[in-house]
Amino acid sequence: MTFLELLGYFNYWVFAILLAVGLYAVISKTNLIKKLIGLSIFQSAVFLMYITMDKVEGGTAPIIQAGVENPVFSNPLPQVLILTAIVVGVSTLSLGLAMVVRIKECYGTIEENEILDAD
Amino acid sequence: MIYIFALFLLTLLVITAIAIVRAEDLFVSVILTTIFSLLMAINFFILDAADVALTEAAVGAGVTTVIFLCALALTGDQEKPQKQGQKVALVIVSILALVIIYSTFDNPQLGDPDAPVHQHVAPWYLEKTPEYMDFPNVVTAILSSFRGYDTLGEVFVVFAACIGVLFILGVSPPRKAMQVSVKKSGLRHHLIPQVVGRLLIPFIVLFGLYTQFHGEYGPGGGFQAGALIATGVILFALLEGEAEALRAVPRRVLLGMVVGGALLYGSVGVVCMLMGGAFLDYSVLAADPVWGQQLGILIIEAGVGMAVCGALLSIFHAFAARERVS
Amino acid sequence: MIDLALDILSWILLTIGGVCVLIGGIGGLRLPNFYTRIHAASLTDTMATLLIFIGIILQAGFTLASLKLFAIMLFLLLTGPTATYALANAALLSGLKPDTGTAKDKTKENAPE
Amino acid sequence: MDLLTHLPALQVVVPMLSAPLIVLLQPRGLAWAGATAAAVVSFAIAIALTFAVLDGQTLEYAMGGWPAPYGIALSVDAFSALVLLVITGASTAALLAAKPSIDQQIEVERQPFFYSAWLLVLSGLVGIVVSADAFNIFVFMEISSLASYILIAGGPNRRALPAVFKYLMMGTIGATFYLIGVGLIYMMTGTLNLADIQARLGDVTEINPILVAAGFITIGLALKAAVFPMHVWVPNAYTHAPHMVTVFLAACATKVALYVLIRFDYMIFQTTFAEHQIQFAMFLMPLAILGILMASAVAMFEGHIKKLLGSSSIAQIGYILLGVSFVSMAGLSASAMHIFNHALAKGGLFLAVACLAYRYRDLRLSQLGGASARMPWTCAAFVVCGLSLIGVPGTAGFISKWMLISAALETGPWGWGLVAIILVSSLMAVVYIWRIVEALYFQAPIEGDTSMSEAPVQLLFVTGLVALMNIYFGLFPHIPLELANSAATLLMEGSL
Repeated sequence: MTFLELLGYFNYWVFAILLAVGLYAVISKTNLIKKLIGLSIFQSAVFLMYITMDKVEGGTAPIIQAGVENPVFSNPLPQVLILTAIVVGVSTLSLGLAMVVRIKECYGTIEENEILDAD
Repeated sequence: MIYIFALFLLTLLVITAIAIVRAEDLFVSVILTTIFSLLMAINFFILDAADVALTEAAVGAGVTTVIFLCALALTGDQEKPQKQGQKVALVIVSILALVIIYSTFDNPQLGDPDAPVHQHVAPWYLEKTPEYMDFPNVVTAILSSFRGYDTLGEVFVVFAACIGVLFILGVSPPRKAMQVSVKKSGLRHHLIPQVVGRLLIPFIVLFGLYTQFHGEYGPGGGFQAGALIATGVILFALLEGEAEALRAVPRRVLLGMVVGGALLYGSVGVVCMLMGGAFLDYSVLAADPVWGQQLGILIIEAGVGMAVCGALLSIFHAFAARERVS
Repeated sequence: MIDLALDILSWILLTIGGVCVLIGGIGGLRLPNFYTRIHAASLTDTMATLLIFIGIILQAGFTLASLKLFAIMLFLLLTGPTATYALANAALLSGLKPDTGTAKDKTKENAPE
Repeated sequence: MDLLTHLPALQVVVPMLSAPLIVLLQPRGLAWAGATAAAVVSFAIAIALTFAVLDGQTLEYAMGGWPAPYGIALSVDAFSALVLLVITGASTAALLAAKPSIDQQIEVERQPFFYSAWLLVLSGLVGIVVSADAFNIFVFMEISSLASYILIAGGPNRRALPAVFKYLMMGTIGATFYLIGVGLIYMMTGTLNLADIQARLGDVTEINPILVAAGFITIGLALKAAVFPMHVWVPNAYTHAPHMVTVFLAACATKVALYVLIRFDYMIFQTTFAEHQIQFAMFLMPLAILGILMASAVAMFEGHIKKLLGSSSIAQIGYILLGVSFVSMAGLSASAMHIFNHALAKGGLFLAVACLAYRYRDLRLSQLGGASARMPWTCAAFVVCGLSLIGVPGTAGFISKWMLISAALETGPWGWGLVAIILVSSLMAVVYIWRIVEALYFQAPIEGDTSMSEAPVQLLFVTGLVALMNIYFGLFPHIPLELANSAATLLMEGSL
């Protein structure tokens, strides 16, 4: 396998690493906001995976332009899916933050272990 | 050449992600998250996903950061150092990453035109969009018509988030009495940001409207437009004070936008049904099916824009209006 | 002939712009305290933006793209300095005093870094 | 097109579009009426769909009029009809009974948001069930999850908040895992439609990404379905949610994730992997058995009535998974049947708990003494549903337990061991249900007040009705049985 061929997988490796970094924050951090930040990295990694597969060598964004001979377009479908997924991510995040704010008000802390101790 | 650039950006992305997780000051984490989003947006752009890049920049780097900062103002921005559990987590996620990396060697390579994804469904969209919709942006065509049902779902996800935040933050904070309400005046006494803001906000909103109505021809559409306009109004709120922003666009109007946008989208579907088509089959809306598609897409994009803009602003105000309890 | 001249000019501008970004970056890393650092960063905001954009506009020629680039340049020239101002102002309000050169200030300044 | 062809779409659209309308309703009291009306309509649609598919037919619907692999398709078959009945039925029953309990737990100003979220959960869950598109399932999964976080966060106790935050974390990770799996499958096949994926997966030569996809999808959905080692969010979320929300979610929320898991495993992966049966037996069956035994054991020592029933739910998920892991006709129809019957039994039990909660602040077993004297009807309904949960002959629970046992016997030499496990866990169920009954009937009352004070008629009536249905479907089970059998046939054939 040549170096260039390996390079073709680099995006997927970054996806795997970002996924791991995000999940690590979710699992190991006790601070609830840090967990949410980790969750958003985790989701972003998936976005990267989807968008990576849409690319076609030498292609352009899938907007059809008149007068271009034999146009090559990248795949529009993963882009549509990720547009939806980004919205879902933001929605989850804002709901989670609202909960964290209420937890802070009710418990006076946003550290998970201190919350467990309080009950 | 562009791939070398992408290589650099992706490496930077990983470094930023690790820095985000390591930073103990949550404020630093949030700002780094913004940088992370921008890098991600540039990557999306390099990978030919202009619409997604626009959304990630407007939402990930714009609105999300503001909501995070509002929440941080309420919860405090220092993370407490922790003692145990990190090793186990590190082992688990390393295994996960290695499994994925191992499996990627069977994936199609980046940019391979023979990959299965480019053979089956997608070419049909590229071929049929000019015929059925007669406009150039295939992403918009799929988003609002071919897979319009997903987008309807997406609008209701946003709607759910909006009513959720209003519901959860709808109870008044305990021990409110000890707080003396400080009138939030924004950056009113700062002349320079205010003047520049006044200059820019109309253009931001204008650009939002352009994105809304030009979505069939270039990158953009209801979602990006909603997020951009919301960003403009949030900037106004930061400069002139939250009360001033609420006087311009009151809460009831915002909620009305969310509900109205969601209903507008749904009712287009129902009208299609009544006129003899399937749910969300816009072709029946006009005598000429192409016209029907264009009309339907215009209306539902407006619905998406309204709902998203209203929801993001409602969420922002719900956080911003809350007082900190210490 | 005129094309070649424009091309050379634009590359000169682009190169100087790039150097400005580099200097800004080095300054951000090397300078001793907050205020001097944002001073370095503002070089990237203004000088580099101006040079690079004019360089690209020369490359693009007299087209719609140039107009868009000009609009972006205007936008960046407006927002960059404003952001720097807001940053400095916020730092001042939150209690970070500028370094006036006396020894007493210096020890105070370096502590939180 | 006539109304019947539109039913699969209407099933989702009616509750979905009612949700924003309810936010607008003034005065606030109308929100309950509006939500209930929408739920009743969707229940009626589910019944109509059930009759349309009873003969083994599959209804298809092309959203937006676009043909299947290009547009999003909906499909309703016997299996989906069964799950639709459970979801809409549980939602209708819970909403009909809800008003007194909700008025007690949630302020009037916040109620429109609450009922609106309720309808979103409903439309999200039915949207998952009727969808035949892998990505569309994700979108509706997120609608239902986000809305159910809202419902649970409405709980009166502050402990609801950490519980729901944990649910949010695990739910989002589960959904994202599912999304990764779908992405990998899409990468290798180029399509998102389930039938199309099934048809094209056979041509895929590189099996590794598909294997990883199967892992991600199974783990992600197992997280959502609270399969044994991934169940930690369930007991707290159920305990601290408003009581009526517990009724609704305990009856159907986790089962919908299980439904998607079953569909993916049987219709997509089974046709791709040669050794799929063994993977099932090696992976899912131990989890199911461990789940049944551990969760039942936890329930035996639990002191809070809602936590106890929540643990029991995890054990019941184990039963459903056990039947699925046999990979046989009998096992699948037993599982499908148990989805239906457990919803009846657990729904009834949580309704009775809601009745108790109307009079008792503290729901720990030690505080419930003398309840049988104060609330005789409630306690009677509780006992009936409890018997159904144990699986006593004459109740609905018996049918599915019996089917599960006979399916276990068919599996060969290990069958007797499995039967023994089912019997032991049923005995454990006897123990934990008995602990509650003992508290209700034989424990000395804490306070002197033993005058009769039943729950409001509205709440009590629905509770009684569900208890009676436990007996009715124990004696005349043929409608769910027929659906379960044809569901099992469809799944074994691997047809979509």
